[in-house]
Amino acid sequence: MDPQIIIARRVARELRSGNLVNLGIGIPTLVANYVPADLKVFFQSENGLIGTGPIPEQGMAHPLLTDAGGRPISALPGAATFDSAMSFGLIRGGHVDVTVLGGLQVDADGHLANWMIPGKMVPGMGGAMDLVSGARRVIVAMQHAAKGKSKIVAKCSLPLTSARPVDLVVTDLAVIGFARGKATLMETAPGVGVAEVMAVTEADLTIPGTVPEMKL
Amino acid sequence: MDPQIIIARRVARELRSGNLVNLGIGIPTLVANYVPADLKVFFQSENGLIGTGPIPEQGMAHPLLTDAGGRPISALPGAATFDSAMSFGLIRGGHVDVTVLGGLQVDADGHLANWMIPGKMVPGMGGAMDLVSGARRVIVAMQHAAKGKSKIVAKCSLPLTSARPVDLVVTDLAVIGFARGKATLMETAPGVGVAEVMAVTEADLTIPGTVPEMKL
Amino acid sequence: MKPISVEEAVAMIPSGASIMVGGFMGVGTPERLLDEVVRQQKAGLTLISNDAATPGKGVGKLFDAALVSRLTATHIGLNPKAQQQMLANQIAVDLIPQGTFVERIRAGGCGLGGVLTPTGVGTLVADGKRLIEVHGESFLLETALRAQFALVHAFLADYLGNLTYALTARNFNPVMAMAADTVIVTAEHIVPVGVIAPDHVVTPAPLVDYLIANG
Amino acid sequence: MKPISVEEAVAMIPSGASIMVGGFMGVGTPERLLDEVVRQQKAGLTLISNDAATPGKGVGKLFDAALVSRLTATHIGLNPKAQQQMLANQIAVDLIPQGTFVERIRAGGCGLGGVLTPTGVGTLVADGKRLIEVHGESFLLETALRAQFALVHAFLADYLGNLTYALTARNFNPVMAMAADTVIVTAEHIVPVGVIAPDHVVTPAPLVDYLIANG
Repeated sequence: MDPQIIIARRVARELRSGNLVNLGIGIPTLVANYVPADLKVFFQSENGLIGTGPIPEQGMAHPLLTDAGGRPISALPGAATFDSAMSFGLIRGGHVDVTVLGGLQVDADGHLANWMIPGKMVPGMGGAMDLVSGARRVIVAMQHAAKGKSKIVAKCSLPLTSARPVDLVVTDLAVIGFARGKATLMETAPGVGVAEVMAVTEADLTIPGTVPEMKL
Repeated sequence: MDPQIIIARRVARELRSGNLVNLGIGIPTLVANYVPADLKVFFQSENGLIGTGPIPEQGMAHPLLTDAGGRPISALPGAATFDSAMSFGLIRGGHVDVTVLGGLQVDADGHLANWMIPGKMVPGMGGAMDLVSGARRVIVAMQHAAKGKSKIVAKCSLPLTSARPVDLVVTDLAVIGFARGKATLMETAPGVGVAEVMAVTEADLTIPGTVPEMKL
Repeated sequence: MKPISVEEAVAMIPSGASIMVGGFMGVGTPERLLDEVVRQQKAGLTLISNDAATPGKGVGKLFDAALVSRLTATHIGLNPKAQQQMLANQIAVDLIPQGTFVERIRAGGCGLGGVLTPTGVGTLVADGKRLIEVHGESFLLETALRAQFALVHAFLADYLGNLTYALTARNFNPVMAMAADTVIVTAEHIVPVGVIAPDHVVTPAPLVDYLIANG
Repeated sequence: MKPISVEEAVAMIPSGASIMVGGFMGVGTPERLLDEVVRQQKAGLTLISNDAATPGKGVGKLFDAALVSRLTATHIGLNPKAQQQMLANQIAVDLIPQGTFVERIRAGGCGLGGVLTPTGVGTLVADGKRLIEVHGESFLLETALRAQFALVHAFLADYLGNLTYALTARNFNPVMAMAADTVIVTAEHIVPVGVIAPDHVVTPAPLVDYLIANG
């Protein structure tokens, strides 16, 4: 299975009926494709919409209905639109149950860095800092390693997105939680062993007695 | 002429086309009756309405359309309703051009006391403190004296409504401004002499060379 | 959002709870919920409400039944019973400016620690509060306000819980619907999904925990 | 509100002015006003805008024409020209979190000195800012943001200046319409008074100084 699809499918299993969910760009966006049809999840687009729907049919797109990247989307029946003050009131105020974000690094304490690489990539943090500070649950969806280097690090070398630790990291190899504040291997991807995960992880991982395989 | 009508008519002359105006309860409410029909003034009711209209015809009142005292009102074409955060955003943010409020005391420095009499009247300040802090222009509309005592005092003995001085006081006897921060007699009511005003005013008044009579 | 009977909804509120109640002089107040609070005699309440309405109307019913032990409000001058109970020290009352009241609740609902307001600087309201200077101007630090329950009255609610409000009955309802652990709503009309256009929704469905069902 | 031509409206804006421009990635941006700003070559602008859009679209046009000298935004990663101009120090850029951005503008429009936000505590964003503790929790003090001009795009405007917005084109427009000395609006449709129901008005007429007339 494609690594991105493993991640998206596993993250989708974290969502519950009635949840208000905000998906970041990249892999997180894919999560919406794997939510079971009977699960009533509200997706928020932080540019001012709850109830985002799929990409419109040919010829149906409206220029004033877009996602946070400016791309046409649709809205489901029961959608609500609002201004940016409300949108971030929802985010900062703890009304977003789950946010799924991409990551550059997550460290052993659960700190996330995902918004800049000094001297290289300085796009601005957009809504990421508010999402990590305010959402009830923060899930990072990212590849376990990039260019052979672990993205689960001992200590973030890149600027942090928030002082608040994330709740869960889902990669193509593993699910990592932060029970008692320390990175803990919760699950491994299908066909991936604990030793294999440890070998490609820079951070020290707490390994429980049993580490089940991801259900997808 | 009834003293209250003198005050209301004189205050009405302070309003300009396009002004957003908030009228307090009591004498200020009467001001709306004396605005010329060709003057397009927006009246705000701080419970969430711009475009307040007259008391509805018999049988036309709606229980969800009221003034800040809970009494039925109507709305003019082009009215707008909003929540209390917006209503006080308008007030505090300087978007209200003129507020007209009642007063218990105004002192020589223009400070207003109008919300409590310690040990006697403790209703709460409602919107008064925000209105005096935030409106562009604050006009106090009140009787010059109550029970034989001047309400234009040297120094307020009652708790202040705001540290910000008011702009104009209109009474049944006089119009008092605060040019250079000091109470100044701007106009006298029809048939009232400067000496008469000074005799019933506790505060020291600056008296300009000419003091015209109020136009009503 | 879960549809619920008014009896079940109020049964969730313990005596001594903190409740925010929407409405301005009883306009836009969830009367059915308050009637049931009185019937179930939920006492010792901490009430956060703009005013005390009038006896027999809106939150005035809670004072009629002497169920309030603490009150944060902006104006209670039109309810003599609330005044009496305050002057007899039966209720601890915190009277604050209306713009401050709504911003504190909004801050509570939007995850802000507080706001800086010019309102009240140099008055009794400033007593015991931090004064903070920004660009040479002084502001009071007013902190966020939340409650365990928000009792909200809407005009339309759809089956998902999206809400609209009517005319001056909107007032404090939308901000309170964000600032409590549990949000319980009454609506004048319950309508199918899609009846409320997305641009007209004021309180999005995920904010509503319980909607009082008809009948 | 005064109806005005787009040429006259932009002629009021001096070079070097501070302008807030509504829109999110060019959606809900007053394109006609920006085209005219470019035509009249208003340079050295201080721009307050969520993002830099993309070249050729929305505020992206201002970067195409190199008219911006200072920028406060939340994300400019999708406009390579804005990135280049920032890295070449042609523009002084202040990148701030989006929730902080909108609250600072809201504070500016609502007469608040600032707000306390948890966002950015313990990150680079906290550098040089006051940290304020409330009930044992730390917040950043983020101060109010205003501009000389707000350029706002609405969906409907009535003859008085009441505004509604459509779908995700609302975004920053309503808060910006409160936070500038002069508010200039373009609308997709200008309609008679009464076409917009009072409950649907998002920006009340008295906030609008100028509406760009059709034709």
